[in-house]
Amino acid sequence: MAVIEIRIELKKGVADPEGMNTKKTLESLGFEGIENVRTIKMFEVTLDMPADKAKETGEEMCKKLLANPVIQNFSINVR
Amino acid sequence: MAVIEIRIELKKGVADPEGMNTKKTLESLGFEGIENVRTIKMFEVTLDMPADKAKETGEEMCKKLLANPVIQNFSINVR
Amino acid sequence: MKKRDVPYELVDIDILGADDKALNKISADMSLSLSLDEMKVIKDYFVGEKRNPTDIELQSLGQAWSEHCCYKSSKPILKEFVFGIERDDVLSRGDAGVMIFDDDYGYALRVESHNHPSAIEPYGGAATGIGGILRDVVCMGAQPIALADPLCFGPIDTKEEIPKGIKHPRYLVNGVVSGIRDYGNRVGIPTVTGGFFFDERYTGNCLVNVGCFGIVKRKDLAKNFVGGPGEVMILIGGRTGRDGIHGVNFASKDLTSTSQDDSRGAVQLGDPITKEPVMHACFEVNAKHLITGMKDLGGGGLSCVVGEMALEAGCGADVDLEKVPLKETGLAPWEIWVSESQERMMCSCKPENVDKVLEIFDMWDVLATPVAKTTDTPRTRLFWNGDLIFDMDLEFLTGGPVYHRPYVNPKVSTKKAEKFPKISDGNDVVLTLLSDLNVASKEWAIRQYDHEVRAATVIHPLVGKLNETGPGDAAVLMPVPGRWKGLAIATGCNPWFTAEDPYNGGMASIDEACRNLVAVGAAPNAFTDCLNFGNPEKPERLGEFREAVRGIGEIAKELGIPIPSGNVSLYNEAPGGMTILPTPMIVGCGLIDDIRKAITADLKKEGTCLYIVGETKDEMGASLLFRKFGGKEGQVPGVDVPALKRKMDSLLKAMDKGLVLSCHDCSDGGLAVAVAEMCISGQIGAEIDLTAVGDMDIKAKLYSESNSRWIAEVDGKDAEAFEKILGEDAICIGITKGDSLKVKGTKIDLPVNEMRKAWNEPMWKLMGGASE
Amino acid sequence: MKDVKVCVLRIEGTNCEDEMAEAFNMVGANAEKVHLKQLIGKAPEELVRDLEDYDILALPGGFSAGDYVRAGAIFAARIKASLGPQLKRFVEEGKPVLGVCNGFQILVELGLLPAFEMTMTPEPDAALYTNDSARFECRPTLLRNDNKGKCIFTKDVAPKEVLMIPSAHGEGKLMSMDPDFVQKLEDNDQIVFRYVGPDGLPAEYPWNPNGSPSDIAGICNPAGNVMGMMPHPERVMTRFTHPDWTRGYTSQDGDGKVIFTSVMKQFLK
Ligand SMILES: Nc1ncnc2c1ncn2[C@@H]1O[C@H](COP(=O)(O)OP(=O)(O)O)[C@@H](O)[C@H]1O
Ligand SMILES: [Mg+2]
Repeated sequence: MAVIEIRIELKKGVADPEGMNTKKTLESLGFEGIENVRTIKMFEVTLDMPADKAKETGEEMCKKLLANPVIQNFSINVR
Repeated sequence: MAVIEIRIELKKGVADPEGMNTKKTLESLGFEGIENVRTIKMFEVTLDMPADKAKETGEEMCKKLLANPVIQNFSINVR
Repeated sequence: MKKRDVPYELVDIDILGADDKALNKISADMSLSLSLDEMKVIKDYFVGEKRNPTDIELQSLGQAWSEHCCYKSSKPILKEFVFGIERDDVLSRGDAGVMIFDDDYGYALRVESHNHPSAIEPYGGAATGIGGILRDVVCMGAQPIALADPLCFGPIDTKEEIPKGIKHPRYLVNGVVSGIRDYGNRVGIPTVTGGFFFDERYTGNCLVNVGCFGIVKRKDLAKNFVGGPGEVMILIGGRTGRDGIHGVNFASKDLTSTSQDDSRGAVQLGDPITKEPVMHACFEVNAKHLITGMKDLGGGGLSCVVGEMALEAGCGADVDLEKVPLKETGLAPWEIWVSESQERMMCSCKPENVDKVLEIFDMWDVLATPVAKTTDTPRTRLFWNGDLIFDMDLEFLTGGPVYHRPYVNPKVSTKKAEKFPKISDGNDVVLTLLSDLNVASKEWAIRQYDHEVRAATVIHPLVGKLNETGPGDAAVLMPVPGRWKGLAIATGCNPWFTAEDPYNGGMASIDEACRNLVAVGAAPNAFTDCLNFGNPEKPERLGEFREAVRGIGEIAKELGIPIPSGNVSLYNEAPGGMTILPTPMIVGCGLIDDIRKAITADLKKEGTCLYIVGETKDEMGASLLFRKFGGKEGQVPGVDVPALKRKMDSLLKAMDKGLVLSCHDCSDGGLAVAVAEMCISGQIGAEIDLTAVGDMDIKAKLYSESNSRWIAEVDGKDAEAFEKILGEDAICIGITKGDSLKVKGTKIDLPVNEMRKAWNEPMWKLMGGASE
Repeated sequence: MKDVKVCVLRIEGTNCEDEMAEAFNMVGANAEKVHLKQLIGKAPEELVRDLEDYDILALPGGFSAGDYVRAGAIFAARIKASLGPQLKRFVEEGKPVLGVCNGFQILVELGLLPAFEMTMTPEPDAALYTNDSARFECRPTLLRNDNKGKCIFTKDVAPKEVLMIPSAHGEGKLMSMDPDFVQKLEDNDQIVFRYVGPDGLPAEYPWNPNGSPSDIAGICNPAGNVMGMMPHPERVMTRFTHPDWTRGYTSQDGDGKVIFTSVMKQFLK
């Protein structure tokens, strides 16, 4: 059994409207000194297989479904 | 300058429709051995302050806006 | 308490040997929310049965006897005033009401509250509210065609410290709107009308009322009960889990500062993408007449639905509880029985149709499992792998107690004690009223909702020039493709009137719903209501409730308009005991024969005549002007029902003849705000002269909120014909002209753009985002 | 005219299929709502369908599979895994494929749009990304026909004609990391609709509701038979679902109808 964390984030240079919106709202609540907010999406996937195989599977999952290579990068972390 | 990662996940026992739907699709794409898929939301916040203060600020942000203690847990990681 | 020696969790509760103290302790320990008297009645029942109950039996009673499920405090009052307004075109009073739409179709209507879950978890609470009300319409066999969402919150611009355990109104508004958006948009049902009411008294207990409307072929109208004994009951949709346990008990008591932590189990997220195929599959089995009955799982979960479906047909049911598909293992039988997990429905069918029914659900990838059989004795029996663990008389179980609780009639606001506030006679008053959050544009929320999906929205929530719109009165839908017949939907409620004078407030809520419907050219046809009030165990609160319901019942009866469905939500009190404004939320449905004759509120051109229809009286009590500028007391507007009827008929007649260019009802802020809003949506000014309106102070003429009034725009060439139909009910008050609103005898001279800005920006500014 | 069969494809969460089918039926086609399972043999025998038997494929709007993961991604992945070759053949035969809103997102995720190099790219070449406002936007939009004649869905629309077709989406910003993206579309005559302001000038928010670069609202493939657009033509088949029809109108037809009559034209021969 392996648990992998798939982390999907926007490529550098792609604006993040949700992050910007969150930043604005935080500022309106009185938070100061916020330089930037970026949103990241993660999937925690529990797989019935050894760790190395799980990492490979995670990569396949990103290519087939979880990430759009035009705007997103992914990385996988085996726990 | 500090960069914090705020990680927000559903509490145990709270159903995760997005995770369930993603699991189903991955299976229909031929992936096998998936025990579970959970979705996690992360915010990467860059703050103009020292690291310890940043962690505190992140906690405040979660309490005031980003997380709902009824259904979500949060954790903060200073990079 | 004794754990039974079986390989699953089952406990026998010693009630036979329990004294009062022990009975109270049982109720508290098991979170039953049953009173001592109720526990005593239950004890007597089991004395008769000569045995102790199991935990699952007691839990089931706790659900069935909650205020939410059995209306124990409200039922006598509802019976006295609102039930039984009969009319031949009421097709059903089931989970949703169903009325005749045309020769072939009926339309369904229902509104419900999801207040307490939303106060704790606004996103999930509101979303599951939408999910629940959709199911009420689906189980009539009706395709949902529209959603409505009247909402009440504390002021989002409050600068005050929010008490502990309460969430900031801005956070709640954002969460609730997001929840409705994400659920409604994802299931593809347009949210076409609603409302926002802001007042301090909602800060600790927001109100989330949700309505749903559907269309059904009359020959496919479904029943919400089984066909008879020997049938199979099939559980459909989502799996059952620990989520949503004790939701109904939670809804049947006041919120406390620890509700947040205590009530976690009652809060869920909702799953529209499970729901969407469930709807398709349910329509298919229903249209093929493969099922005998259908009902949704809402409050009380399985424990309520099984008994209610069986008993209504004089049957009972034997349930194999272990067959219920679960989200996780290890649930105790009682948890399965009372869980309120979302997205579930129950249907019943003849044994020979089971396979066909299951095949259809399988095609839609929807889980469907036969779990029970109906019997010819009105008892529910539950089995766990063959062991009998529950055996109760259904009349006793679902009957529940009824209370005639004590009430006192509230003191009402009077003209005699009135204190008129000091105000200027210039622009600032109009601008202040336009930018009050209760009047200001709700575009921030409206545009997040898909209000056009299904391609049947004829009159939209915002009207006027593209992306320069103003407020509409009622939404109009064209539910049957290829037919011009329309269904109009509008909300009505004035909680401030109701607080100062509950009877007149109840009447005014119906009056407003009627005004909104007539303003678009639709004849009011039916109402549904959601009655949100405080703790009925307090005589003042129950008095408010009773008077408001009396007002609603009397006006509906006199208008001859039925209320085929509704919902009551009591115990709306915040931590610390602050009670909400009494809020009888009315949603009205109207019919229009040809939607091409529908009318909107935006002024259409310059040089036309403006009329006020209906009498303006010196009724300033609880008006927006008084609330805003510190007025006190005053007469709360009443309704002259025969006059309302007459005005509706003649206005609709004039509209049908094509004599009305635009029309808008007068509500918050009175005549002044109504005309200003028409200017804003039409981008046209007006010159107003109120001399003919009677002999009151001009300020009362401008800002009184007398009921049963509309502003109508009429082309000069049609003025004579219009006046002939309306008679003395219409008074000409000016013309459309230029790009400012001017009122003779005052200093009001306001550019339309300035009014637009005042009206348009407040909510955008507070909630974030760019306005039009 | 021969019976023109339209496959309106759906899965769970697709929710504009009723009006999409109705729109095609209104212009004389014979539209059928078909679940993906019916095309891949995972249905009772009498419900099994073959994509090849249809003349037009329409991908309606909605939130297929909840738009979880990414708008359109799940539906696209499932189509690709189970129906890829048939779909490619369908497109190569020149049969019309229309994607509206979620349907457009699916076409992009499938690689059927913009499809510069081949019929169906193995990976997406573009993305429909979160609106600049970060909100779902339901509002009227004005679209100018900027196609020069390649797209078969705008044959009946005059060049530069402006249509009112409403938008309702949260993820409609057409993005690519290729700096020449818009130019390439332009060169191939793949741009179909641009958002414009009420005066015909370049659209600023809210007239461009999502911040799409160059105000692009809809594009077609190089062959012109596959079109995707964010706004919903099927919602304005009659004038009376336009948001401002009470302010006057000349025709009872809505502005969306012409897109459907255009595509039907080629079956009139
Ligand atoms: N205020 C009311 N006015 C009219 N009908 C009502 C009212 N409150 C409840 N009803 C009707 O009583 C019935 C039971 O209501 P409820 O218990 O809320 O339904 P459900 O079991 O679907 O939750 C429904 O048919 C509902 O429409
Ligand atoms: Mg119900």
